[in-house]
Amino acid sequence: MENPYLPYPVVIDKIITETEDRSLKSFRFVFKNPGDEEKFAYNPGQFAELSVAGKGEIPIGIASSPTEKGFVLFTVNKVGAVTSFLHNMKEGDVMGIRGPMGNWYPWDELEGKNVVIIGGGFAFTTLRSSIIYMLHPDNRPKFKDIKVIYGARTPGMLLYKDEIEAWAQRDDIDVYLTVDATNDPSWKHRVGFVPAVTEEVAPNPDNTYALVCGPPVMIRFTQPVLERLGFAPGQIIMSLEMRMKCGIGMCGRCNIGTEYVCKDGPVFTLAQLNNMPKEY
Amino acid sequence: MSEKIIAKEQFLQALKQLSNQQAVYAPVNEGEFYNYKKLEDGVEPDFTFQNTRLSPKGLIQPQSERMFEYSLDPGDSEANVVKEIKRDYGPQAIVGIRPCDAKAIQLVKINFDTPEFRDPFWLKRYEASTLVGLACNDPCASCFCSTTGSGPFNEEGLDALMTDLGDSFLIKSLTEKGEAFLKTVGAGAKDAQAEDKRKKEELKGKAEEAIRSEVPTAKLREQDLNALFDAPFWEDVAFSCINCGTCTYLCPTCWCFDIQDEVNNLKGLRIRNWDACMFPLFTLHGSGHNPRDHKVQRVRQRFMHKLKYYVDKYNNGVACVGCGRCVQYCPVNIDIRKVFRYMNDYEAR
Amino acid sequence: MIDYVEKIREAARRLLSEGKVDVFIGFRKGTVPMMSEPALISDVSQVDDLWWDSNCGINLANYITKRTDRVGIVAKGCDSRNIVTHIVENQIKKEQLHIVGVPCRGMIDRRRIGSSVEGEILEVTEDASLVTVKSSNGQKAYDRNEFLQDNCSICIHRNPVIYDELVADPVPEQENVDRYEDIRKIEAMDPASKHEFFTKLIEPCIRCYACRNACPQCYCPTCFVDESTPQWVGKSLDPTDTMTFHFLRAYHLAGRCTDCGACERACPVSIKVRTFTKKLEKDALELFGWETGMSIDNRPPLDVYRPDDPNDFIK
Amino acid sequence: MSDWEPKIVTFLCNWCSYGGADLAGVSRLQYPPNIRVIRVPCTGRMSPKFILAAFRHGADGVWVSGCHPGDCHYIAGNYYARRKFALLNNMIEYIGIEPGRLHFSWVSSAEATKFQEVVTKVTESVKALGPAQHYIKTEAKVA
Repeated sequence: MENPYLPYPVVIDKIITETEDRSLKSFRFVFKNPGDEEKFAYNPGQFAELSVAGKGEIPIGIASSPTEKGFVLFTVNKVGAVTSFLHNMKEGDVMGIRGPMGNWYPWDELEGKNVVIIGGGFAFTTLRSSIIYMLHPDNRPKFKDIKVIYGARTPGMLLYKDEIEAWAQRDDIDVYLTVDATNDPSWKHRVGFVPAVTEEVAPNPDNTYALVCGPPVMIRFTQPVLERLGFAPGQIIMSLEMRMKCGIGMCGRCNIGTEYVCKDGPVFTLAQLNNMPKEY
Repeated sequence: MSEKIIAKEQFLQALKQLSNQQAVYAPVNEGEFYNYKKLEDGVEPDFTFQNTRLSPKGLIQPQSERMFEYSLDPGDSEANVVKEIKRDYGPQAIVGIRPCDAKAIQLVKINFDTPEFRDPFWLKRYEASTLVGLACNDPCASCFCSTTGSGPFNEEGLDALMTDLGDSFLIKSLTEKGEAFLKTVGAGAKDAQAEDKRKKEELKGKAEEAIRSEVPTAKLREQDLNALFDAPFWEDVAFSCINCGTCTYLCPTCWCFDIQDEVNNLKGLRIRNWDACMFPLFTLHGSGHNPRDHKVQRVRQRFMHKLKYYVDKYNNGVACVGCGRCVQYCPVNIDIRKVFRYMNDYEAR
Repeated sequence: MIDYVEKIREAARRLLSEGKVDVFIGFRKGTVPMMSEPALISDVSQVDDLWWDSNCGINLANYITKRTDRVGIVAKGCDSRNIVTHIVENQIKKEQLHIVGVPCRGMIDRRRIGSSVEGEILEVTEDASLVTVKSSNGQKAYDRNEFLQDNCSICIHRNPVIYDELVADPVPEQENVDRYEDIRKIEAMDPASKHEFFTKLIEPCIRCYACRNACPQCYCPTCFVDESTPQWVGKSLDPTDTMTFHFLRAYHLAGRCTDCGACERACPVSIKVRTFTKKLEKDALELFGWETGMSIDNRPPLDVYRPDDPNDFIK
Repeated sequence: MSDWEPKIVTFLCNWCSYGGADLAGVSRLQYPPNIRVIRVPCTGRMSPKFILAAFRHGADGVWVSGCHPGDCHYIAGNYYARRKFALLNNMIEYIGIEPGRLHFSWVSSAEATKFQEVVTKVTESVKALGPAQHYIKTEAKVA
């Protein structure tokens, strides 16, 4: 019997400090045992349990794309016992990852559609995965227009800055960056909240899906904007967070009504969420 | 499969012998209450119990259970790699388990044995277990098993069922495992005669009649989930709740658990412990946000899970077997039978 | 005690209908023998739900922590002392409360009755002096004083210490009570025997925290058992962890426990958890002359000091 | 067991006893090396959790030392602490930890000699009891 609780051992290959306040770091892992990488086959939108021996496990969205081979990438916010410890680990240290877990963005359904990606703050991780995935030459023809709206509190709080700037130079993707406020004269992009920028960019809802990921306050104000623009609840796709332990629908804590966010989610359409109890 | 009659003296003797070869758990009188204990020298089974204080779920899902081990010694080439613990899931017999508790194990199995994932810890213990039931001749006043899809003589989930006929037990095997158990303890036992079987039927009829406590379940499935979720009665149900873990830890169908790491010197364990939806920490996010921050939300979760979410998700009846433990031992007398009525009979305005 | 029911209902009806309180907290008759359910009513039409008998051992002060409305509350002697403690610790304001005091003759111990009576208990009724138990083996009446909860049989504050009205004349207080006989016995043991005694005492513990949660004084937003950085105590059933929990739970009640017995009553596996708290109660009395919750004008013993406090244990 | 040496977790207040230890050091006073010092801002900062944690981690003894009554840098921290310690000291013994494992003292920053004396006394007392047996968290004793 495969033990779904047993993490794959991984080595920290690279640690990147993402934000100016150093609260977010990206960890690039390589699998210790050959063959494990194949077993860890994932889709953009899934998450995994990062497992630190002696500290515990934390569920984190996978920031790398399956089209990137040889490593997996996670961006971790420093909040509790495990993440604080993780932030002090070094390249070369050994830990574990367990997964992939949960469902993913509905890539089959998204084929032939326009995709609007709306992200805020550090919730951009699985969206990065999605963008890299869609921009891959094998995949790019499958999707029509791709628009990305991404906001953070300040320029220094944006994740994956270099990559995003590079995307902004491309003509097969439209990138709209915004910050809540800044006095940095070199900032060339927008200033304002994500919902307002969404309203301004006004993506056409026809044949379009929106992937929305961000802090609750961003979601609360972006949702009505999308609805005003004509997006139906089935076209708005979100990824939820919950406290999790097992990640496989067994330990019982992450349910919203009948659905376990770890196994039946974390990706839900707004149409699905509208039918679920408001307890998240 | 067969039915045998075995004198009690002889049966106890045979259990003792069996306990020299493998683990045997049976109800033991612990003073104020009964619990399942491993039979060994000085531990005498006592089958005159009504039911044990703790359900036998802990024999399949121990309250605390080591999952993995690891070394944190930097000198160890395998340091920080989480590893399985080699352990022997040798055969164990759970003797005297009440039909409600046996049914509960089947309800819980749905959670641990899924098409996508199988929980090896739970399943290995489950597969190593022979569940020998003891029919309830005298159900408690707070039992309501017959309206939750079980009954005092229910055979579901059991490998064998014993009936107390006074001086002897009638033991009916129901599976291969049960047959093997019967062979081991019933060497020299007689085949049950028509008279014995008649006596059992009579006891069964009496027991079923003795259960006067009942709960309505017929309308739970058709109830609108969100309407029940928003129903006004939760505030009143939850008021007295003190958010302890009594109901969940005593409940045979509560399976939730937590996973914890513990380190001693340079060796560590990953342990899983029972957890309870009554505890605020159960759902507290790292950010500080808690989707079930208030006790009314937690109380609602427990009952909705048992009587609505489970019902809707698995179409397998309610996740309550009517054992009555929570009814009797809730420190503040929150009575699930009342909540059954509230939920089943609810009419949204 | 049962004669108090109508008085309590009358008080609740009056307070609610005159708008003196927004809600009224009391007990509802239980659904199983020897149990009652704490209940909150906010409408006169619910007044007849209220109930009182000798099975109201749960401490209602537990339900007023940080309430912001005006509350009518039924209080026995111990409850009233916990209400005082709540007021002193700023968990509620005295002005918010209308306390309906209940002179208490002691709560009956359902466990003791359970283990003394043959067969399953089906119904328990009571009058001023007798408890009548109907079981599957017949019916028998007992002297209620024989079946008091341990803490009630040694209670010396049966009458509420703070109240706005009393439902009956005060009952005589018990005198010449030796409250700490059991504690002295343990104190006299050698360390190894003490260790063995306590290991055995908490052996059945399942870490459900009913003792903690039944206690009105346990209201920390995050209990030490839930703290993770650092983690003070492991969460498994390891005996040392379980002991740490009981030790720290008790210590946190130093000078705050009124020995109301709610913890012991709530324990689903019948652990005499008061064995921990009573030691602290005894020491607070002997070292600092402190009895908990006797007046809203007294600061708790660990919130004050005297220059001549015991010092001989310090080098 | 003859070469066994106790480990004694020692909490010293920043203003007095830690200074006392410092002075003992610069005065080259010899004392047993069994103490492991943790500096706390004031004995009033001591939580019983600290003391239990030390015992749980296998300390053979715990010693807490602060300013003399009346000399607290924060005016009355040690007075409050004294009440807590009185109850804690009794409670620790009550659950079966031997008298002589937990010690309290008042040592000022000028009392290097007293510091030396107390360390010696505490160490001797813990040594006489042998290694701590109870209340130590080892690998979880669970299924």
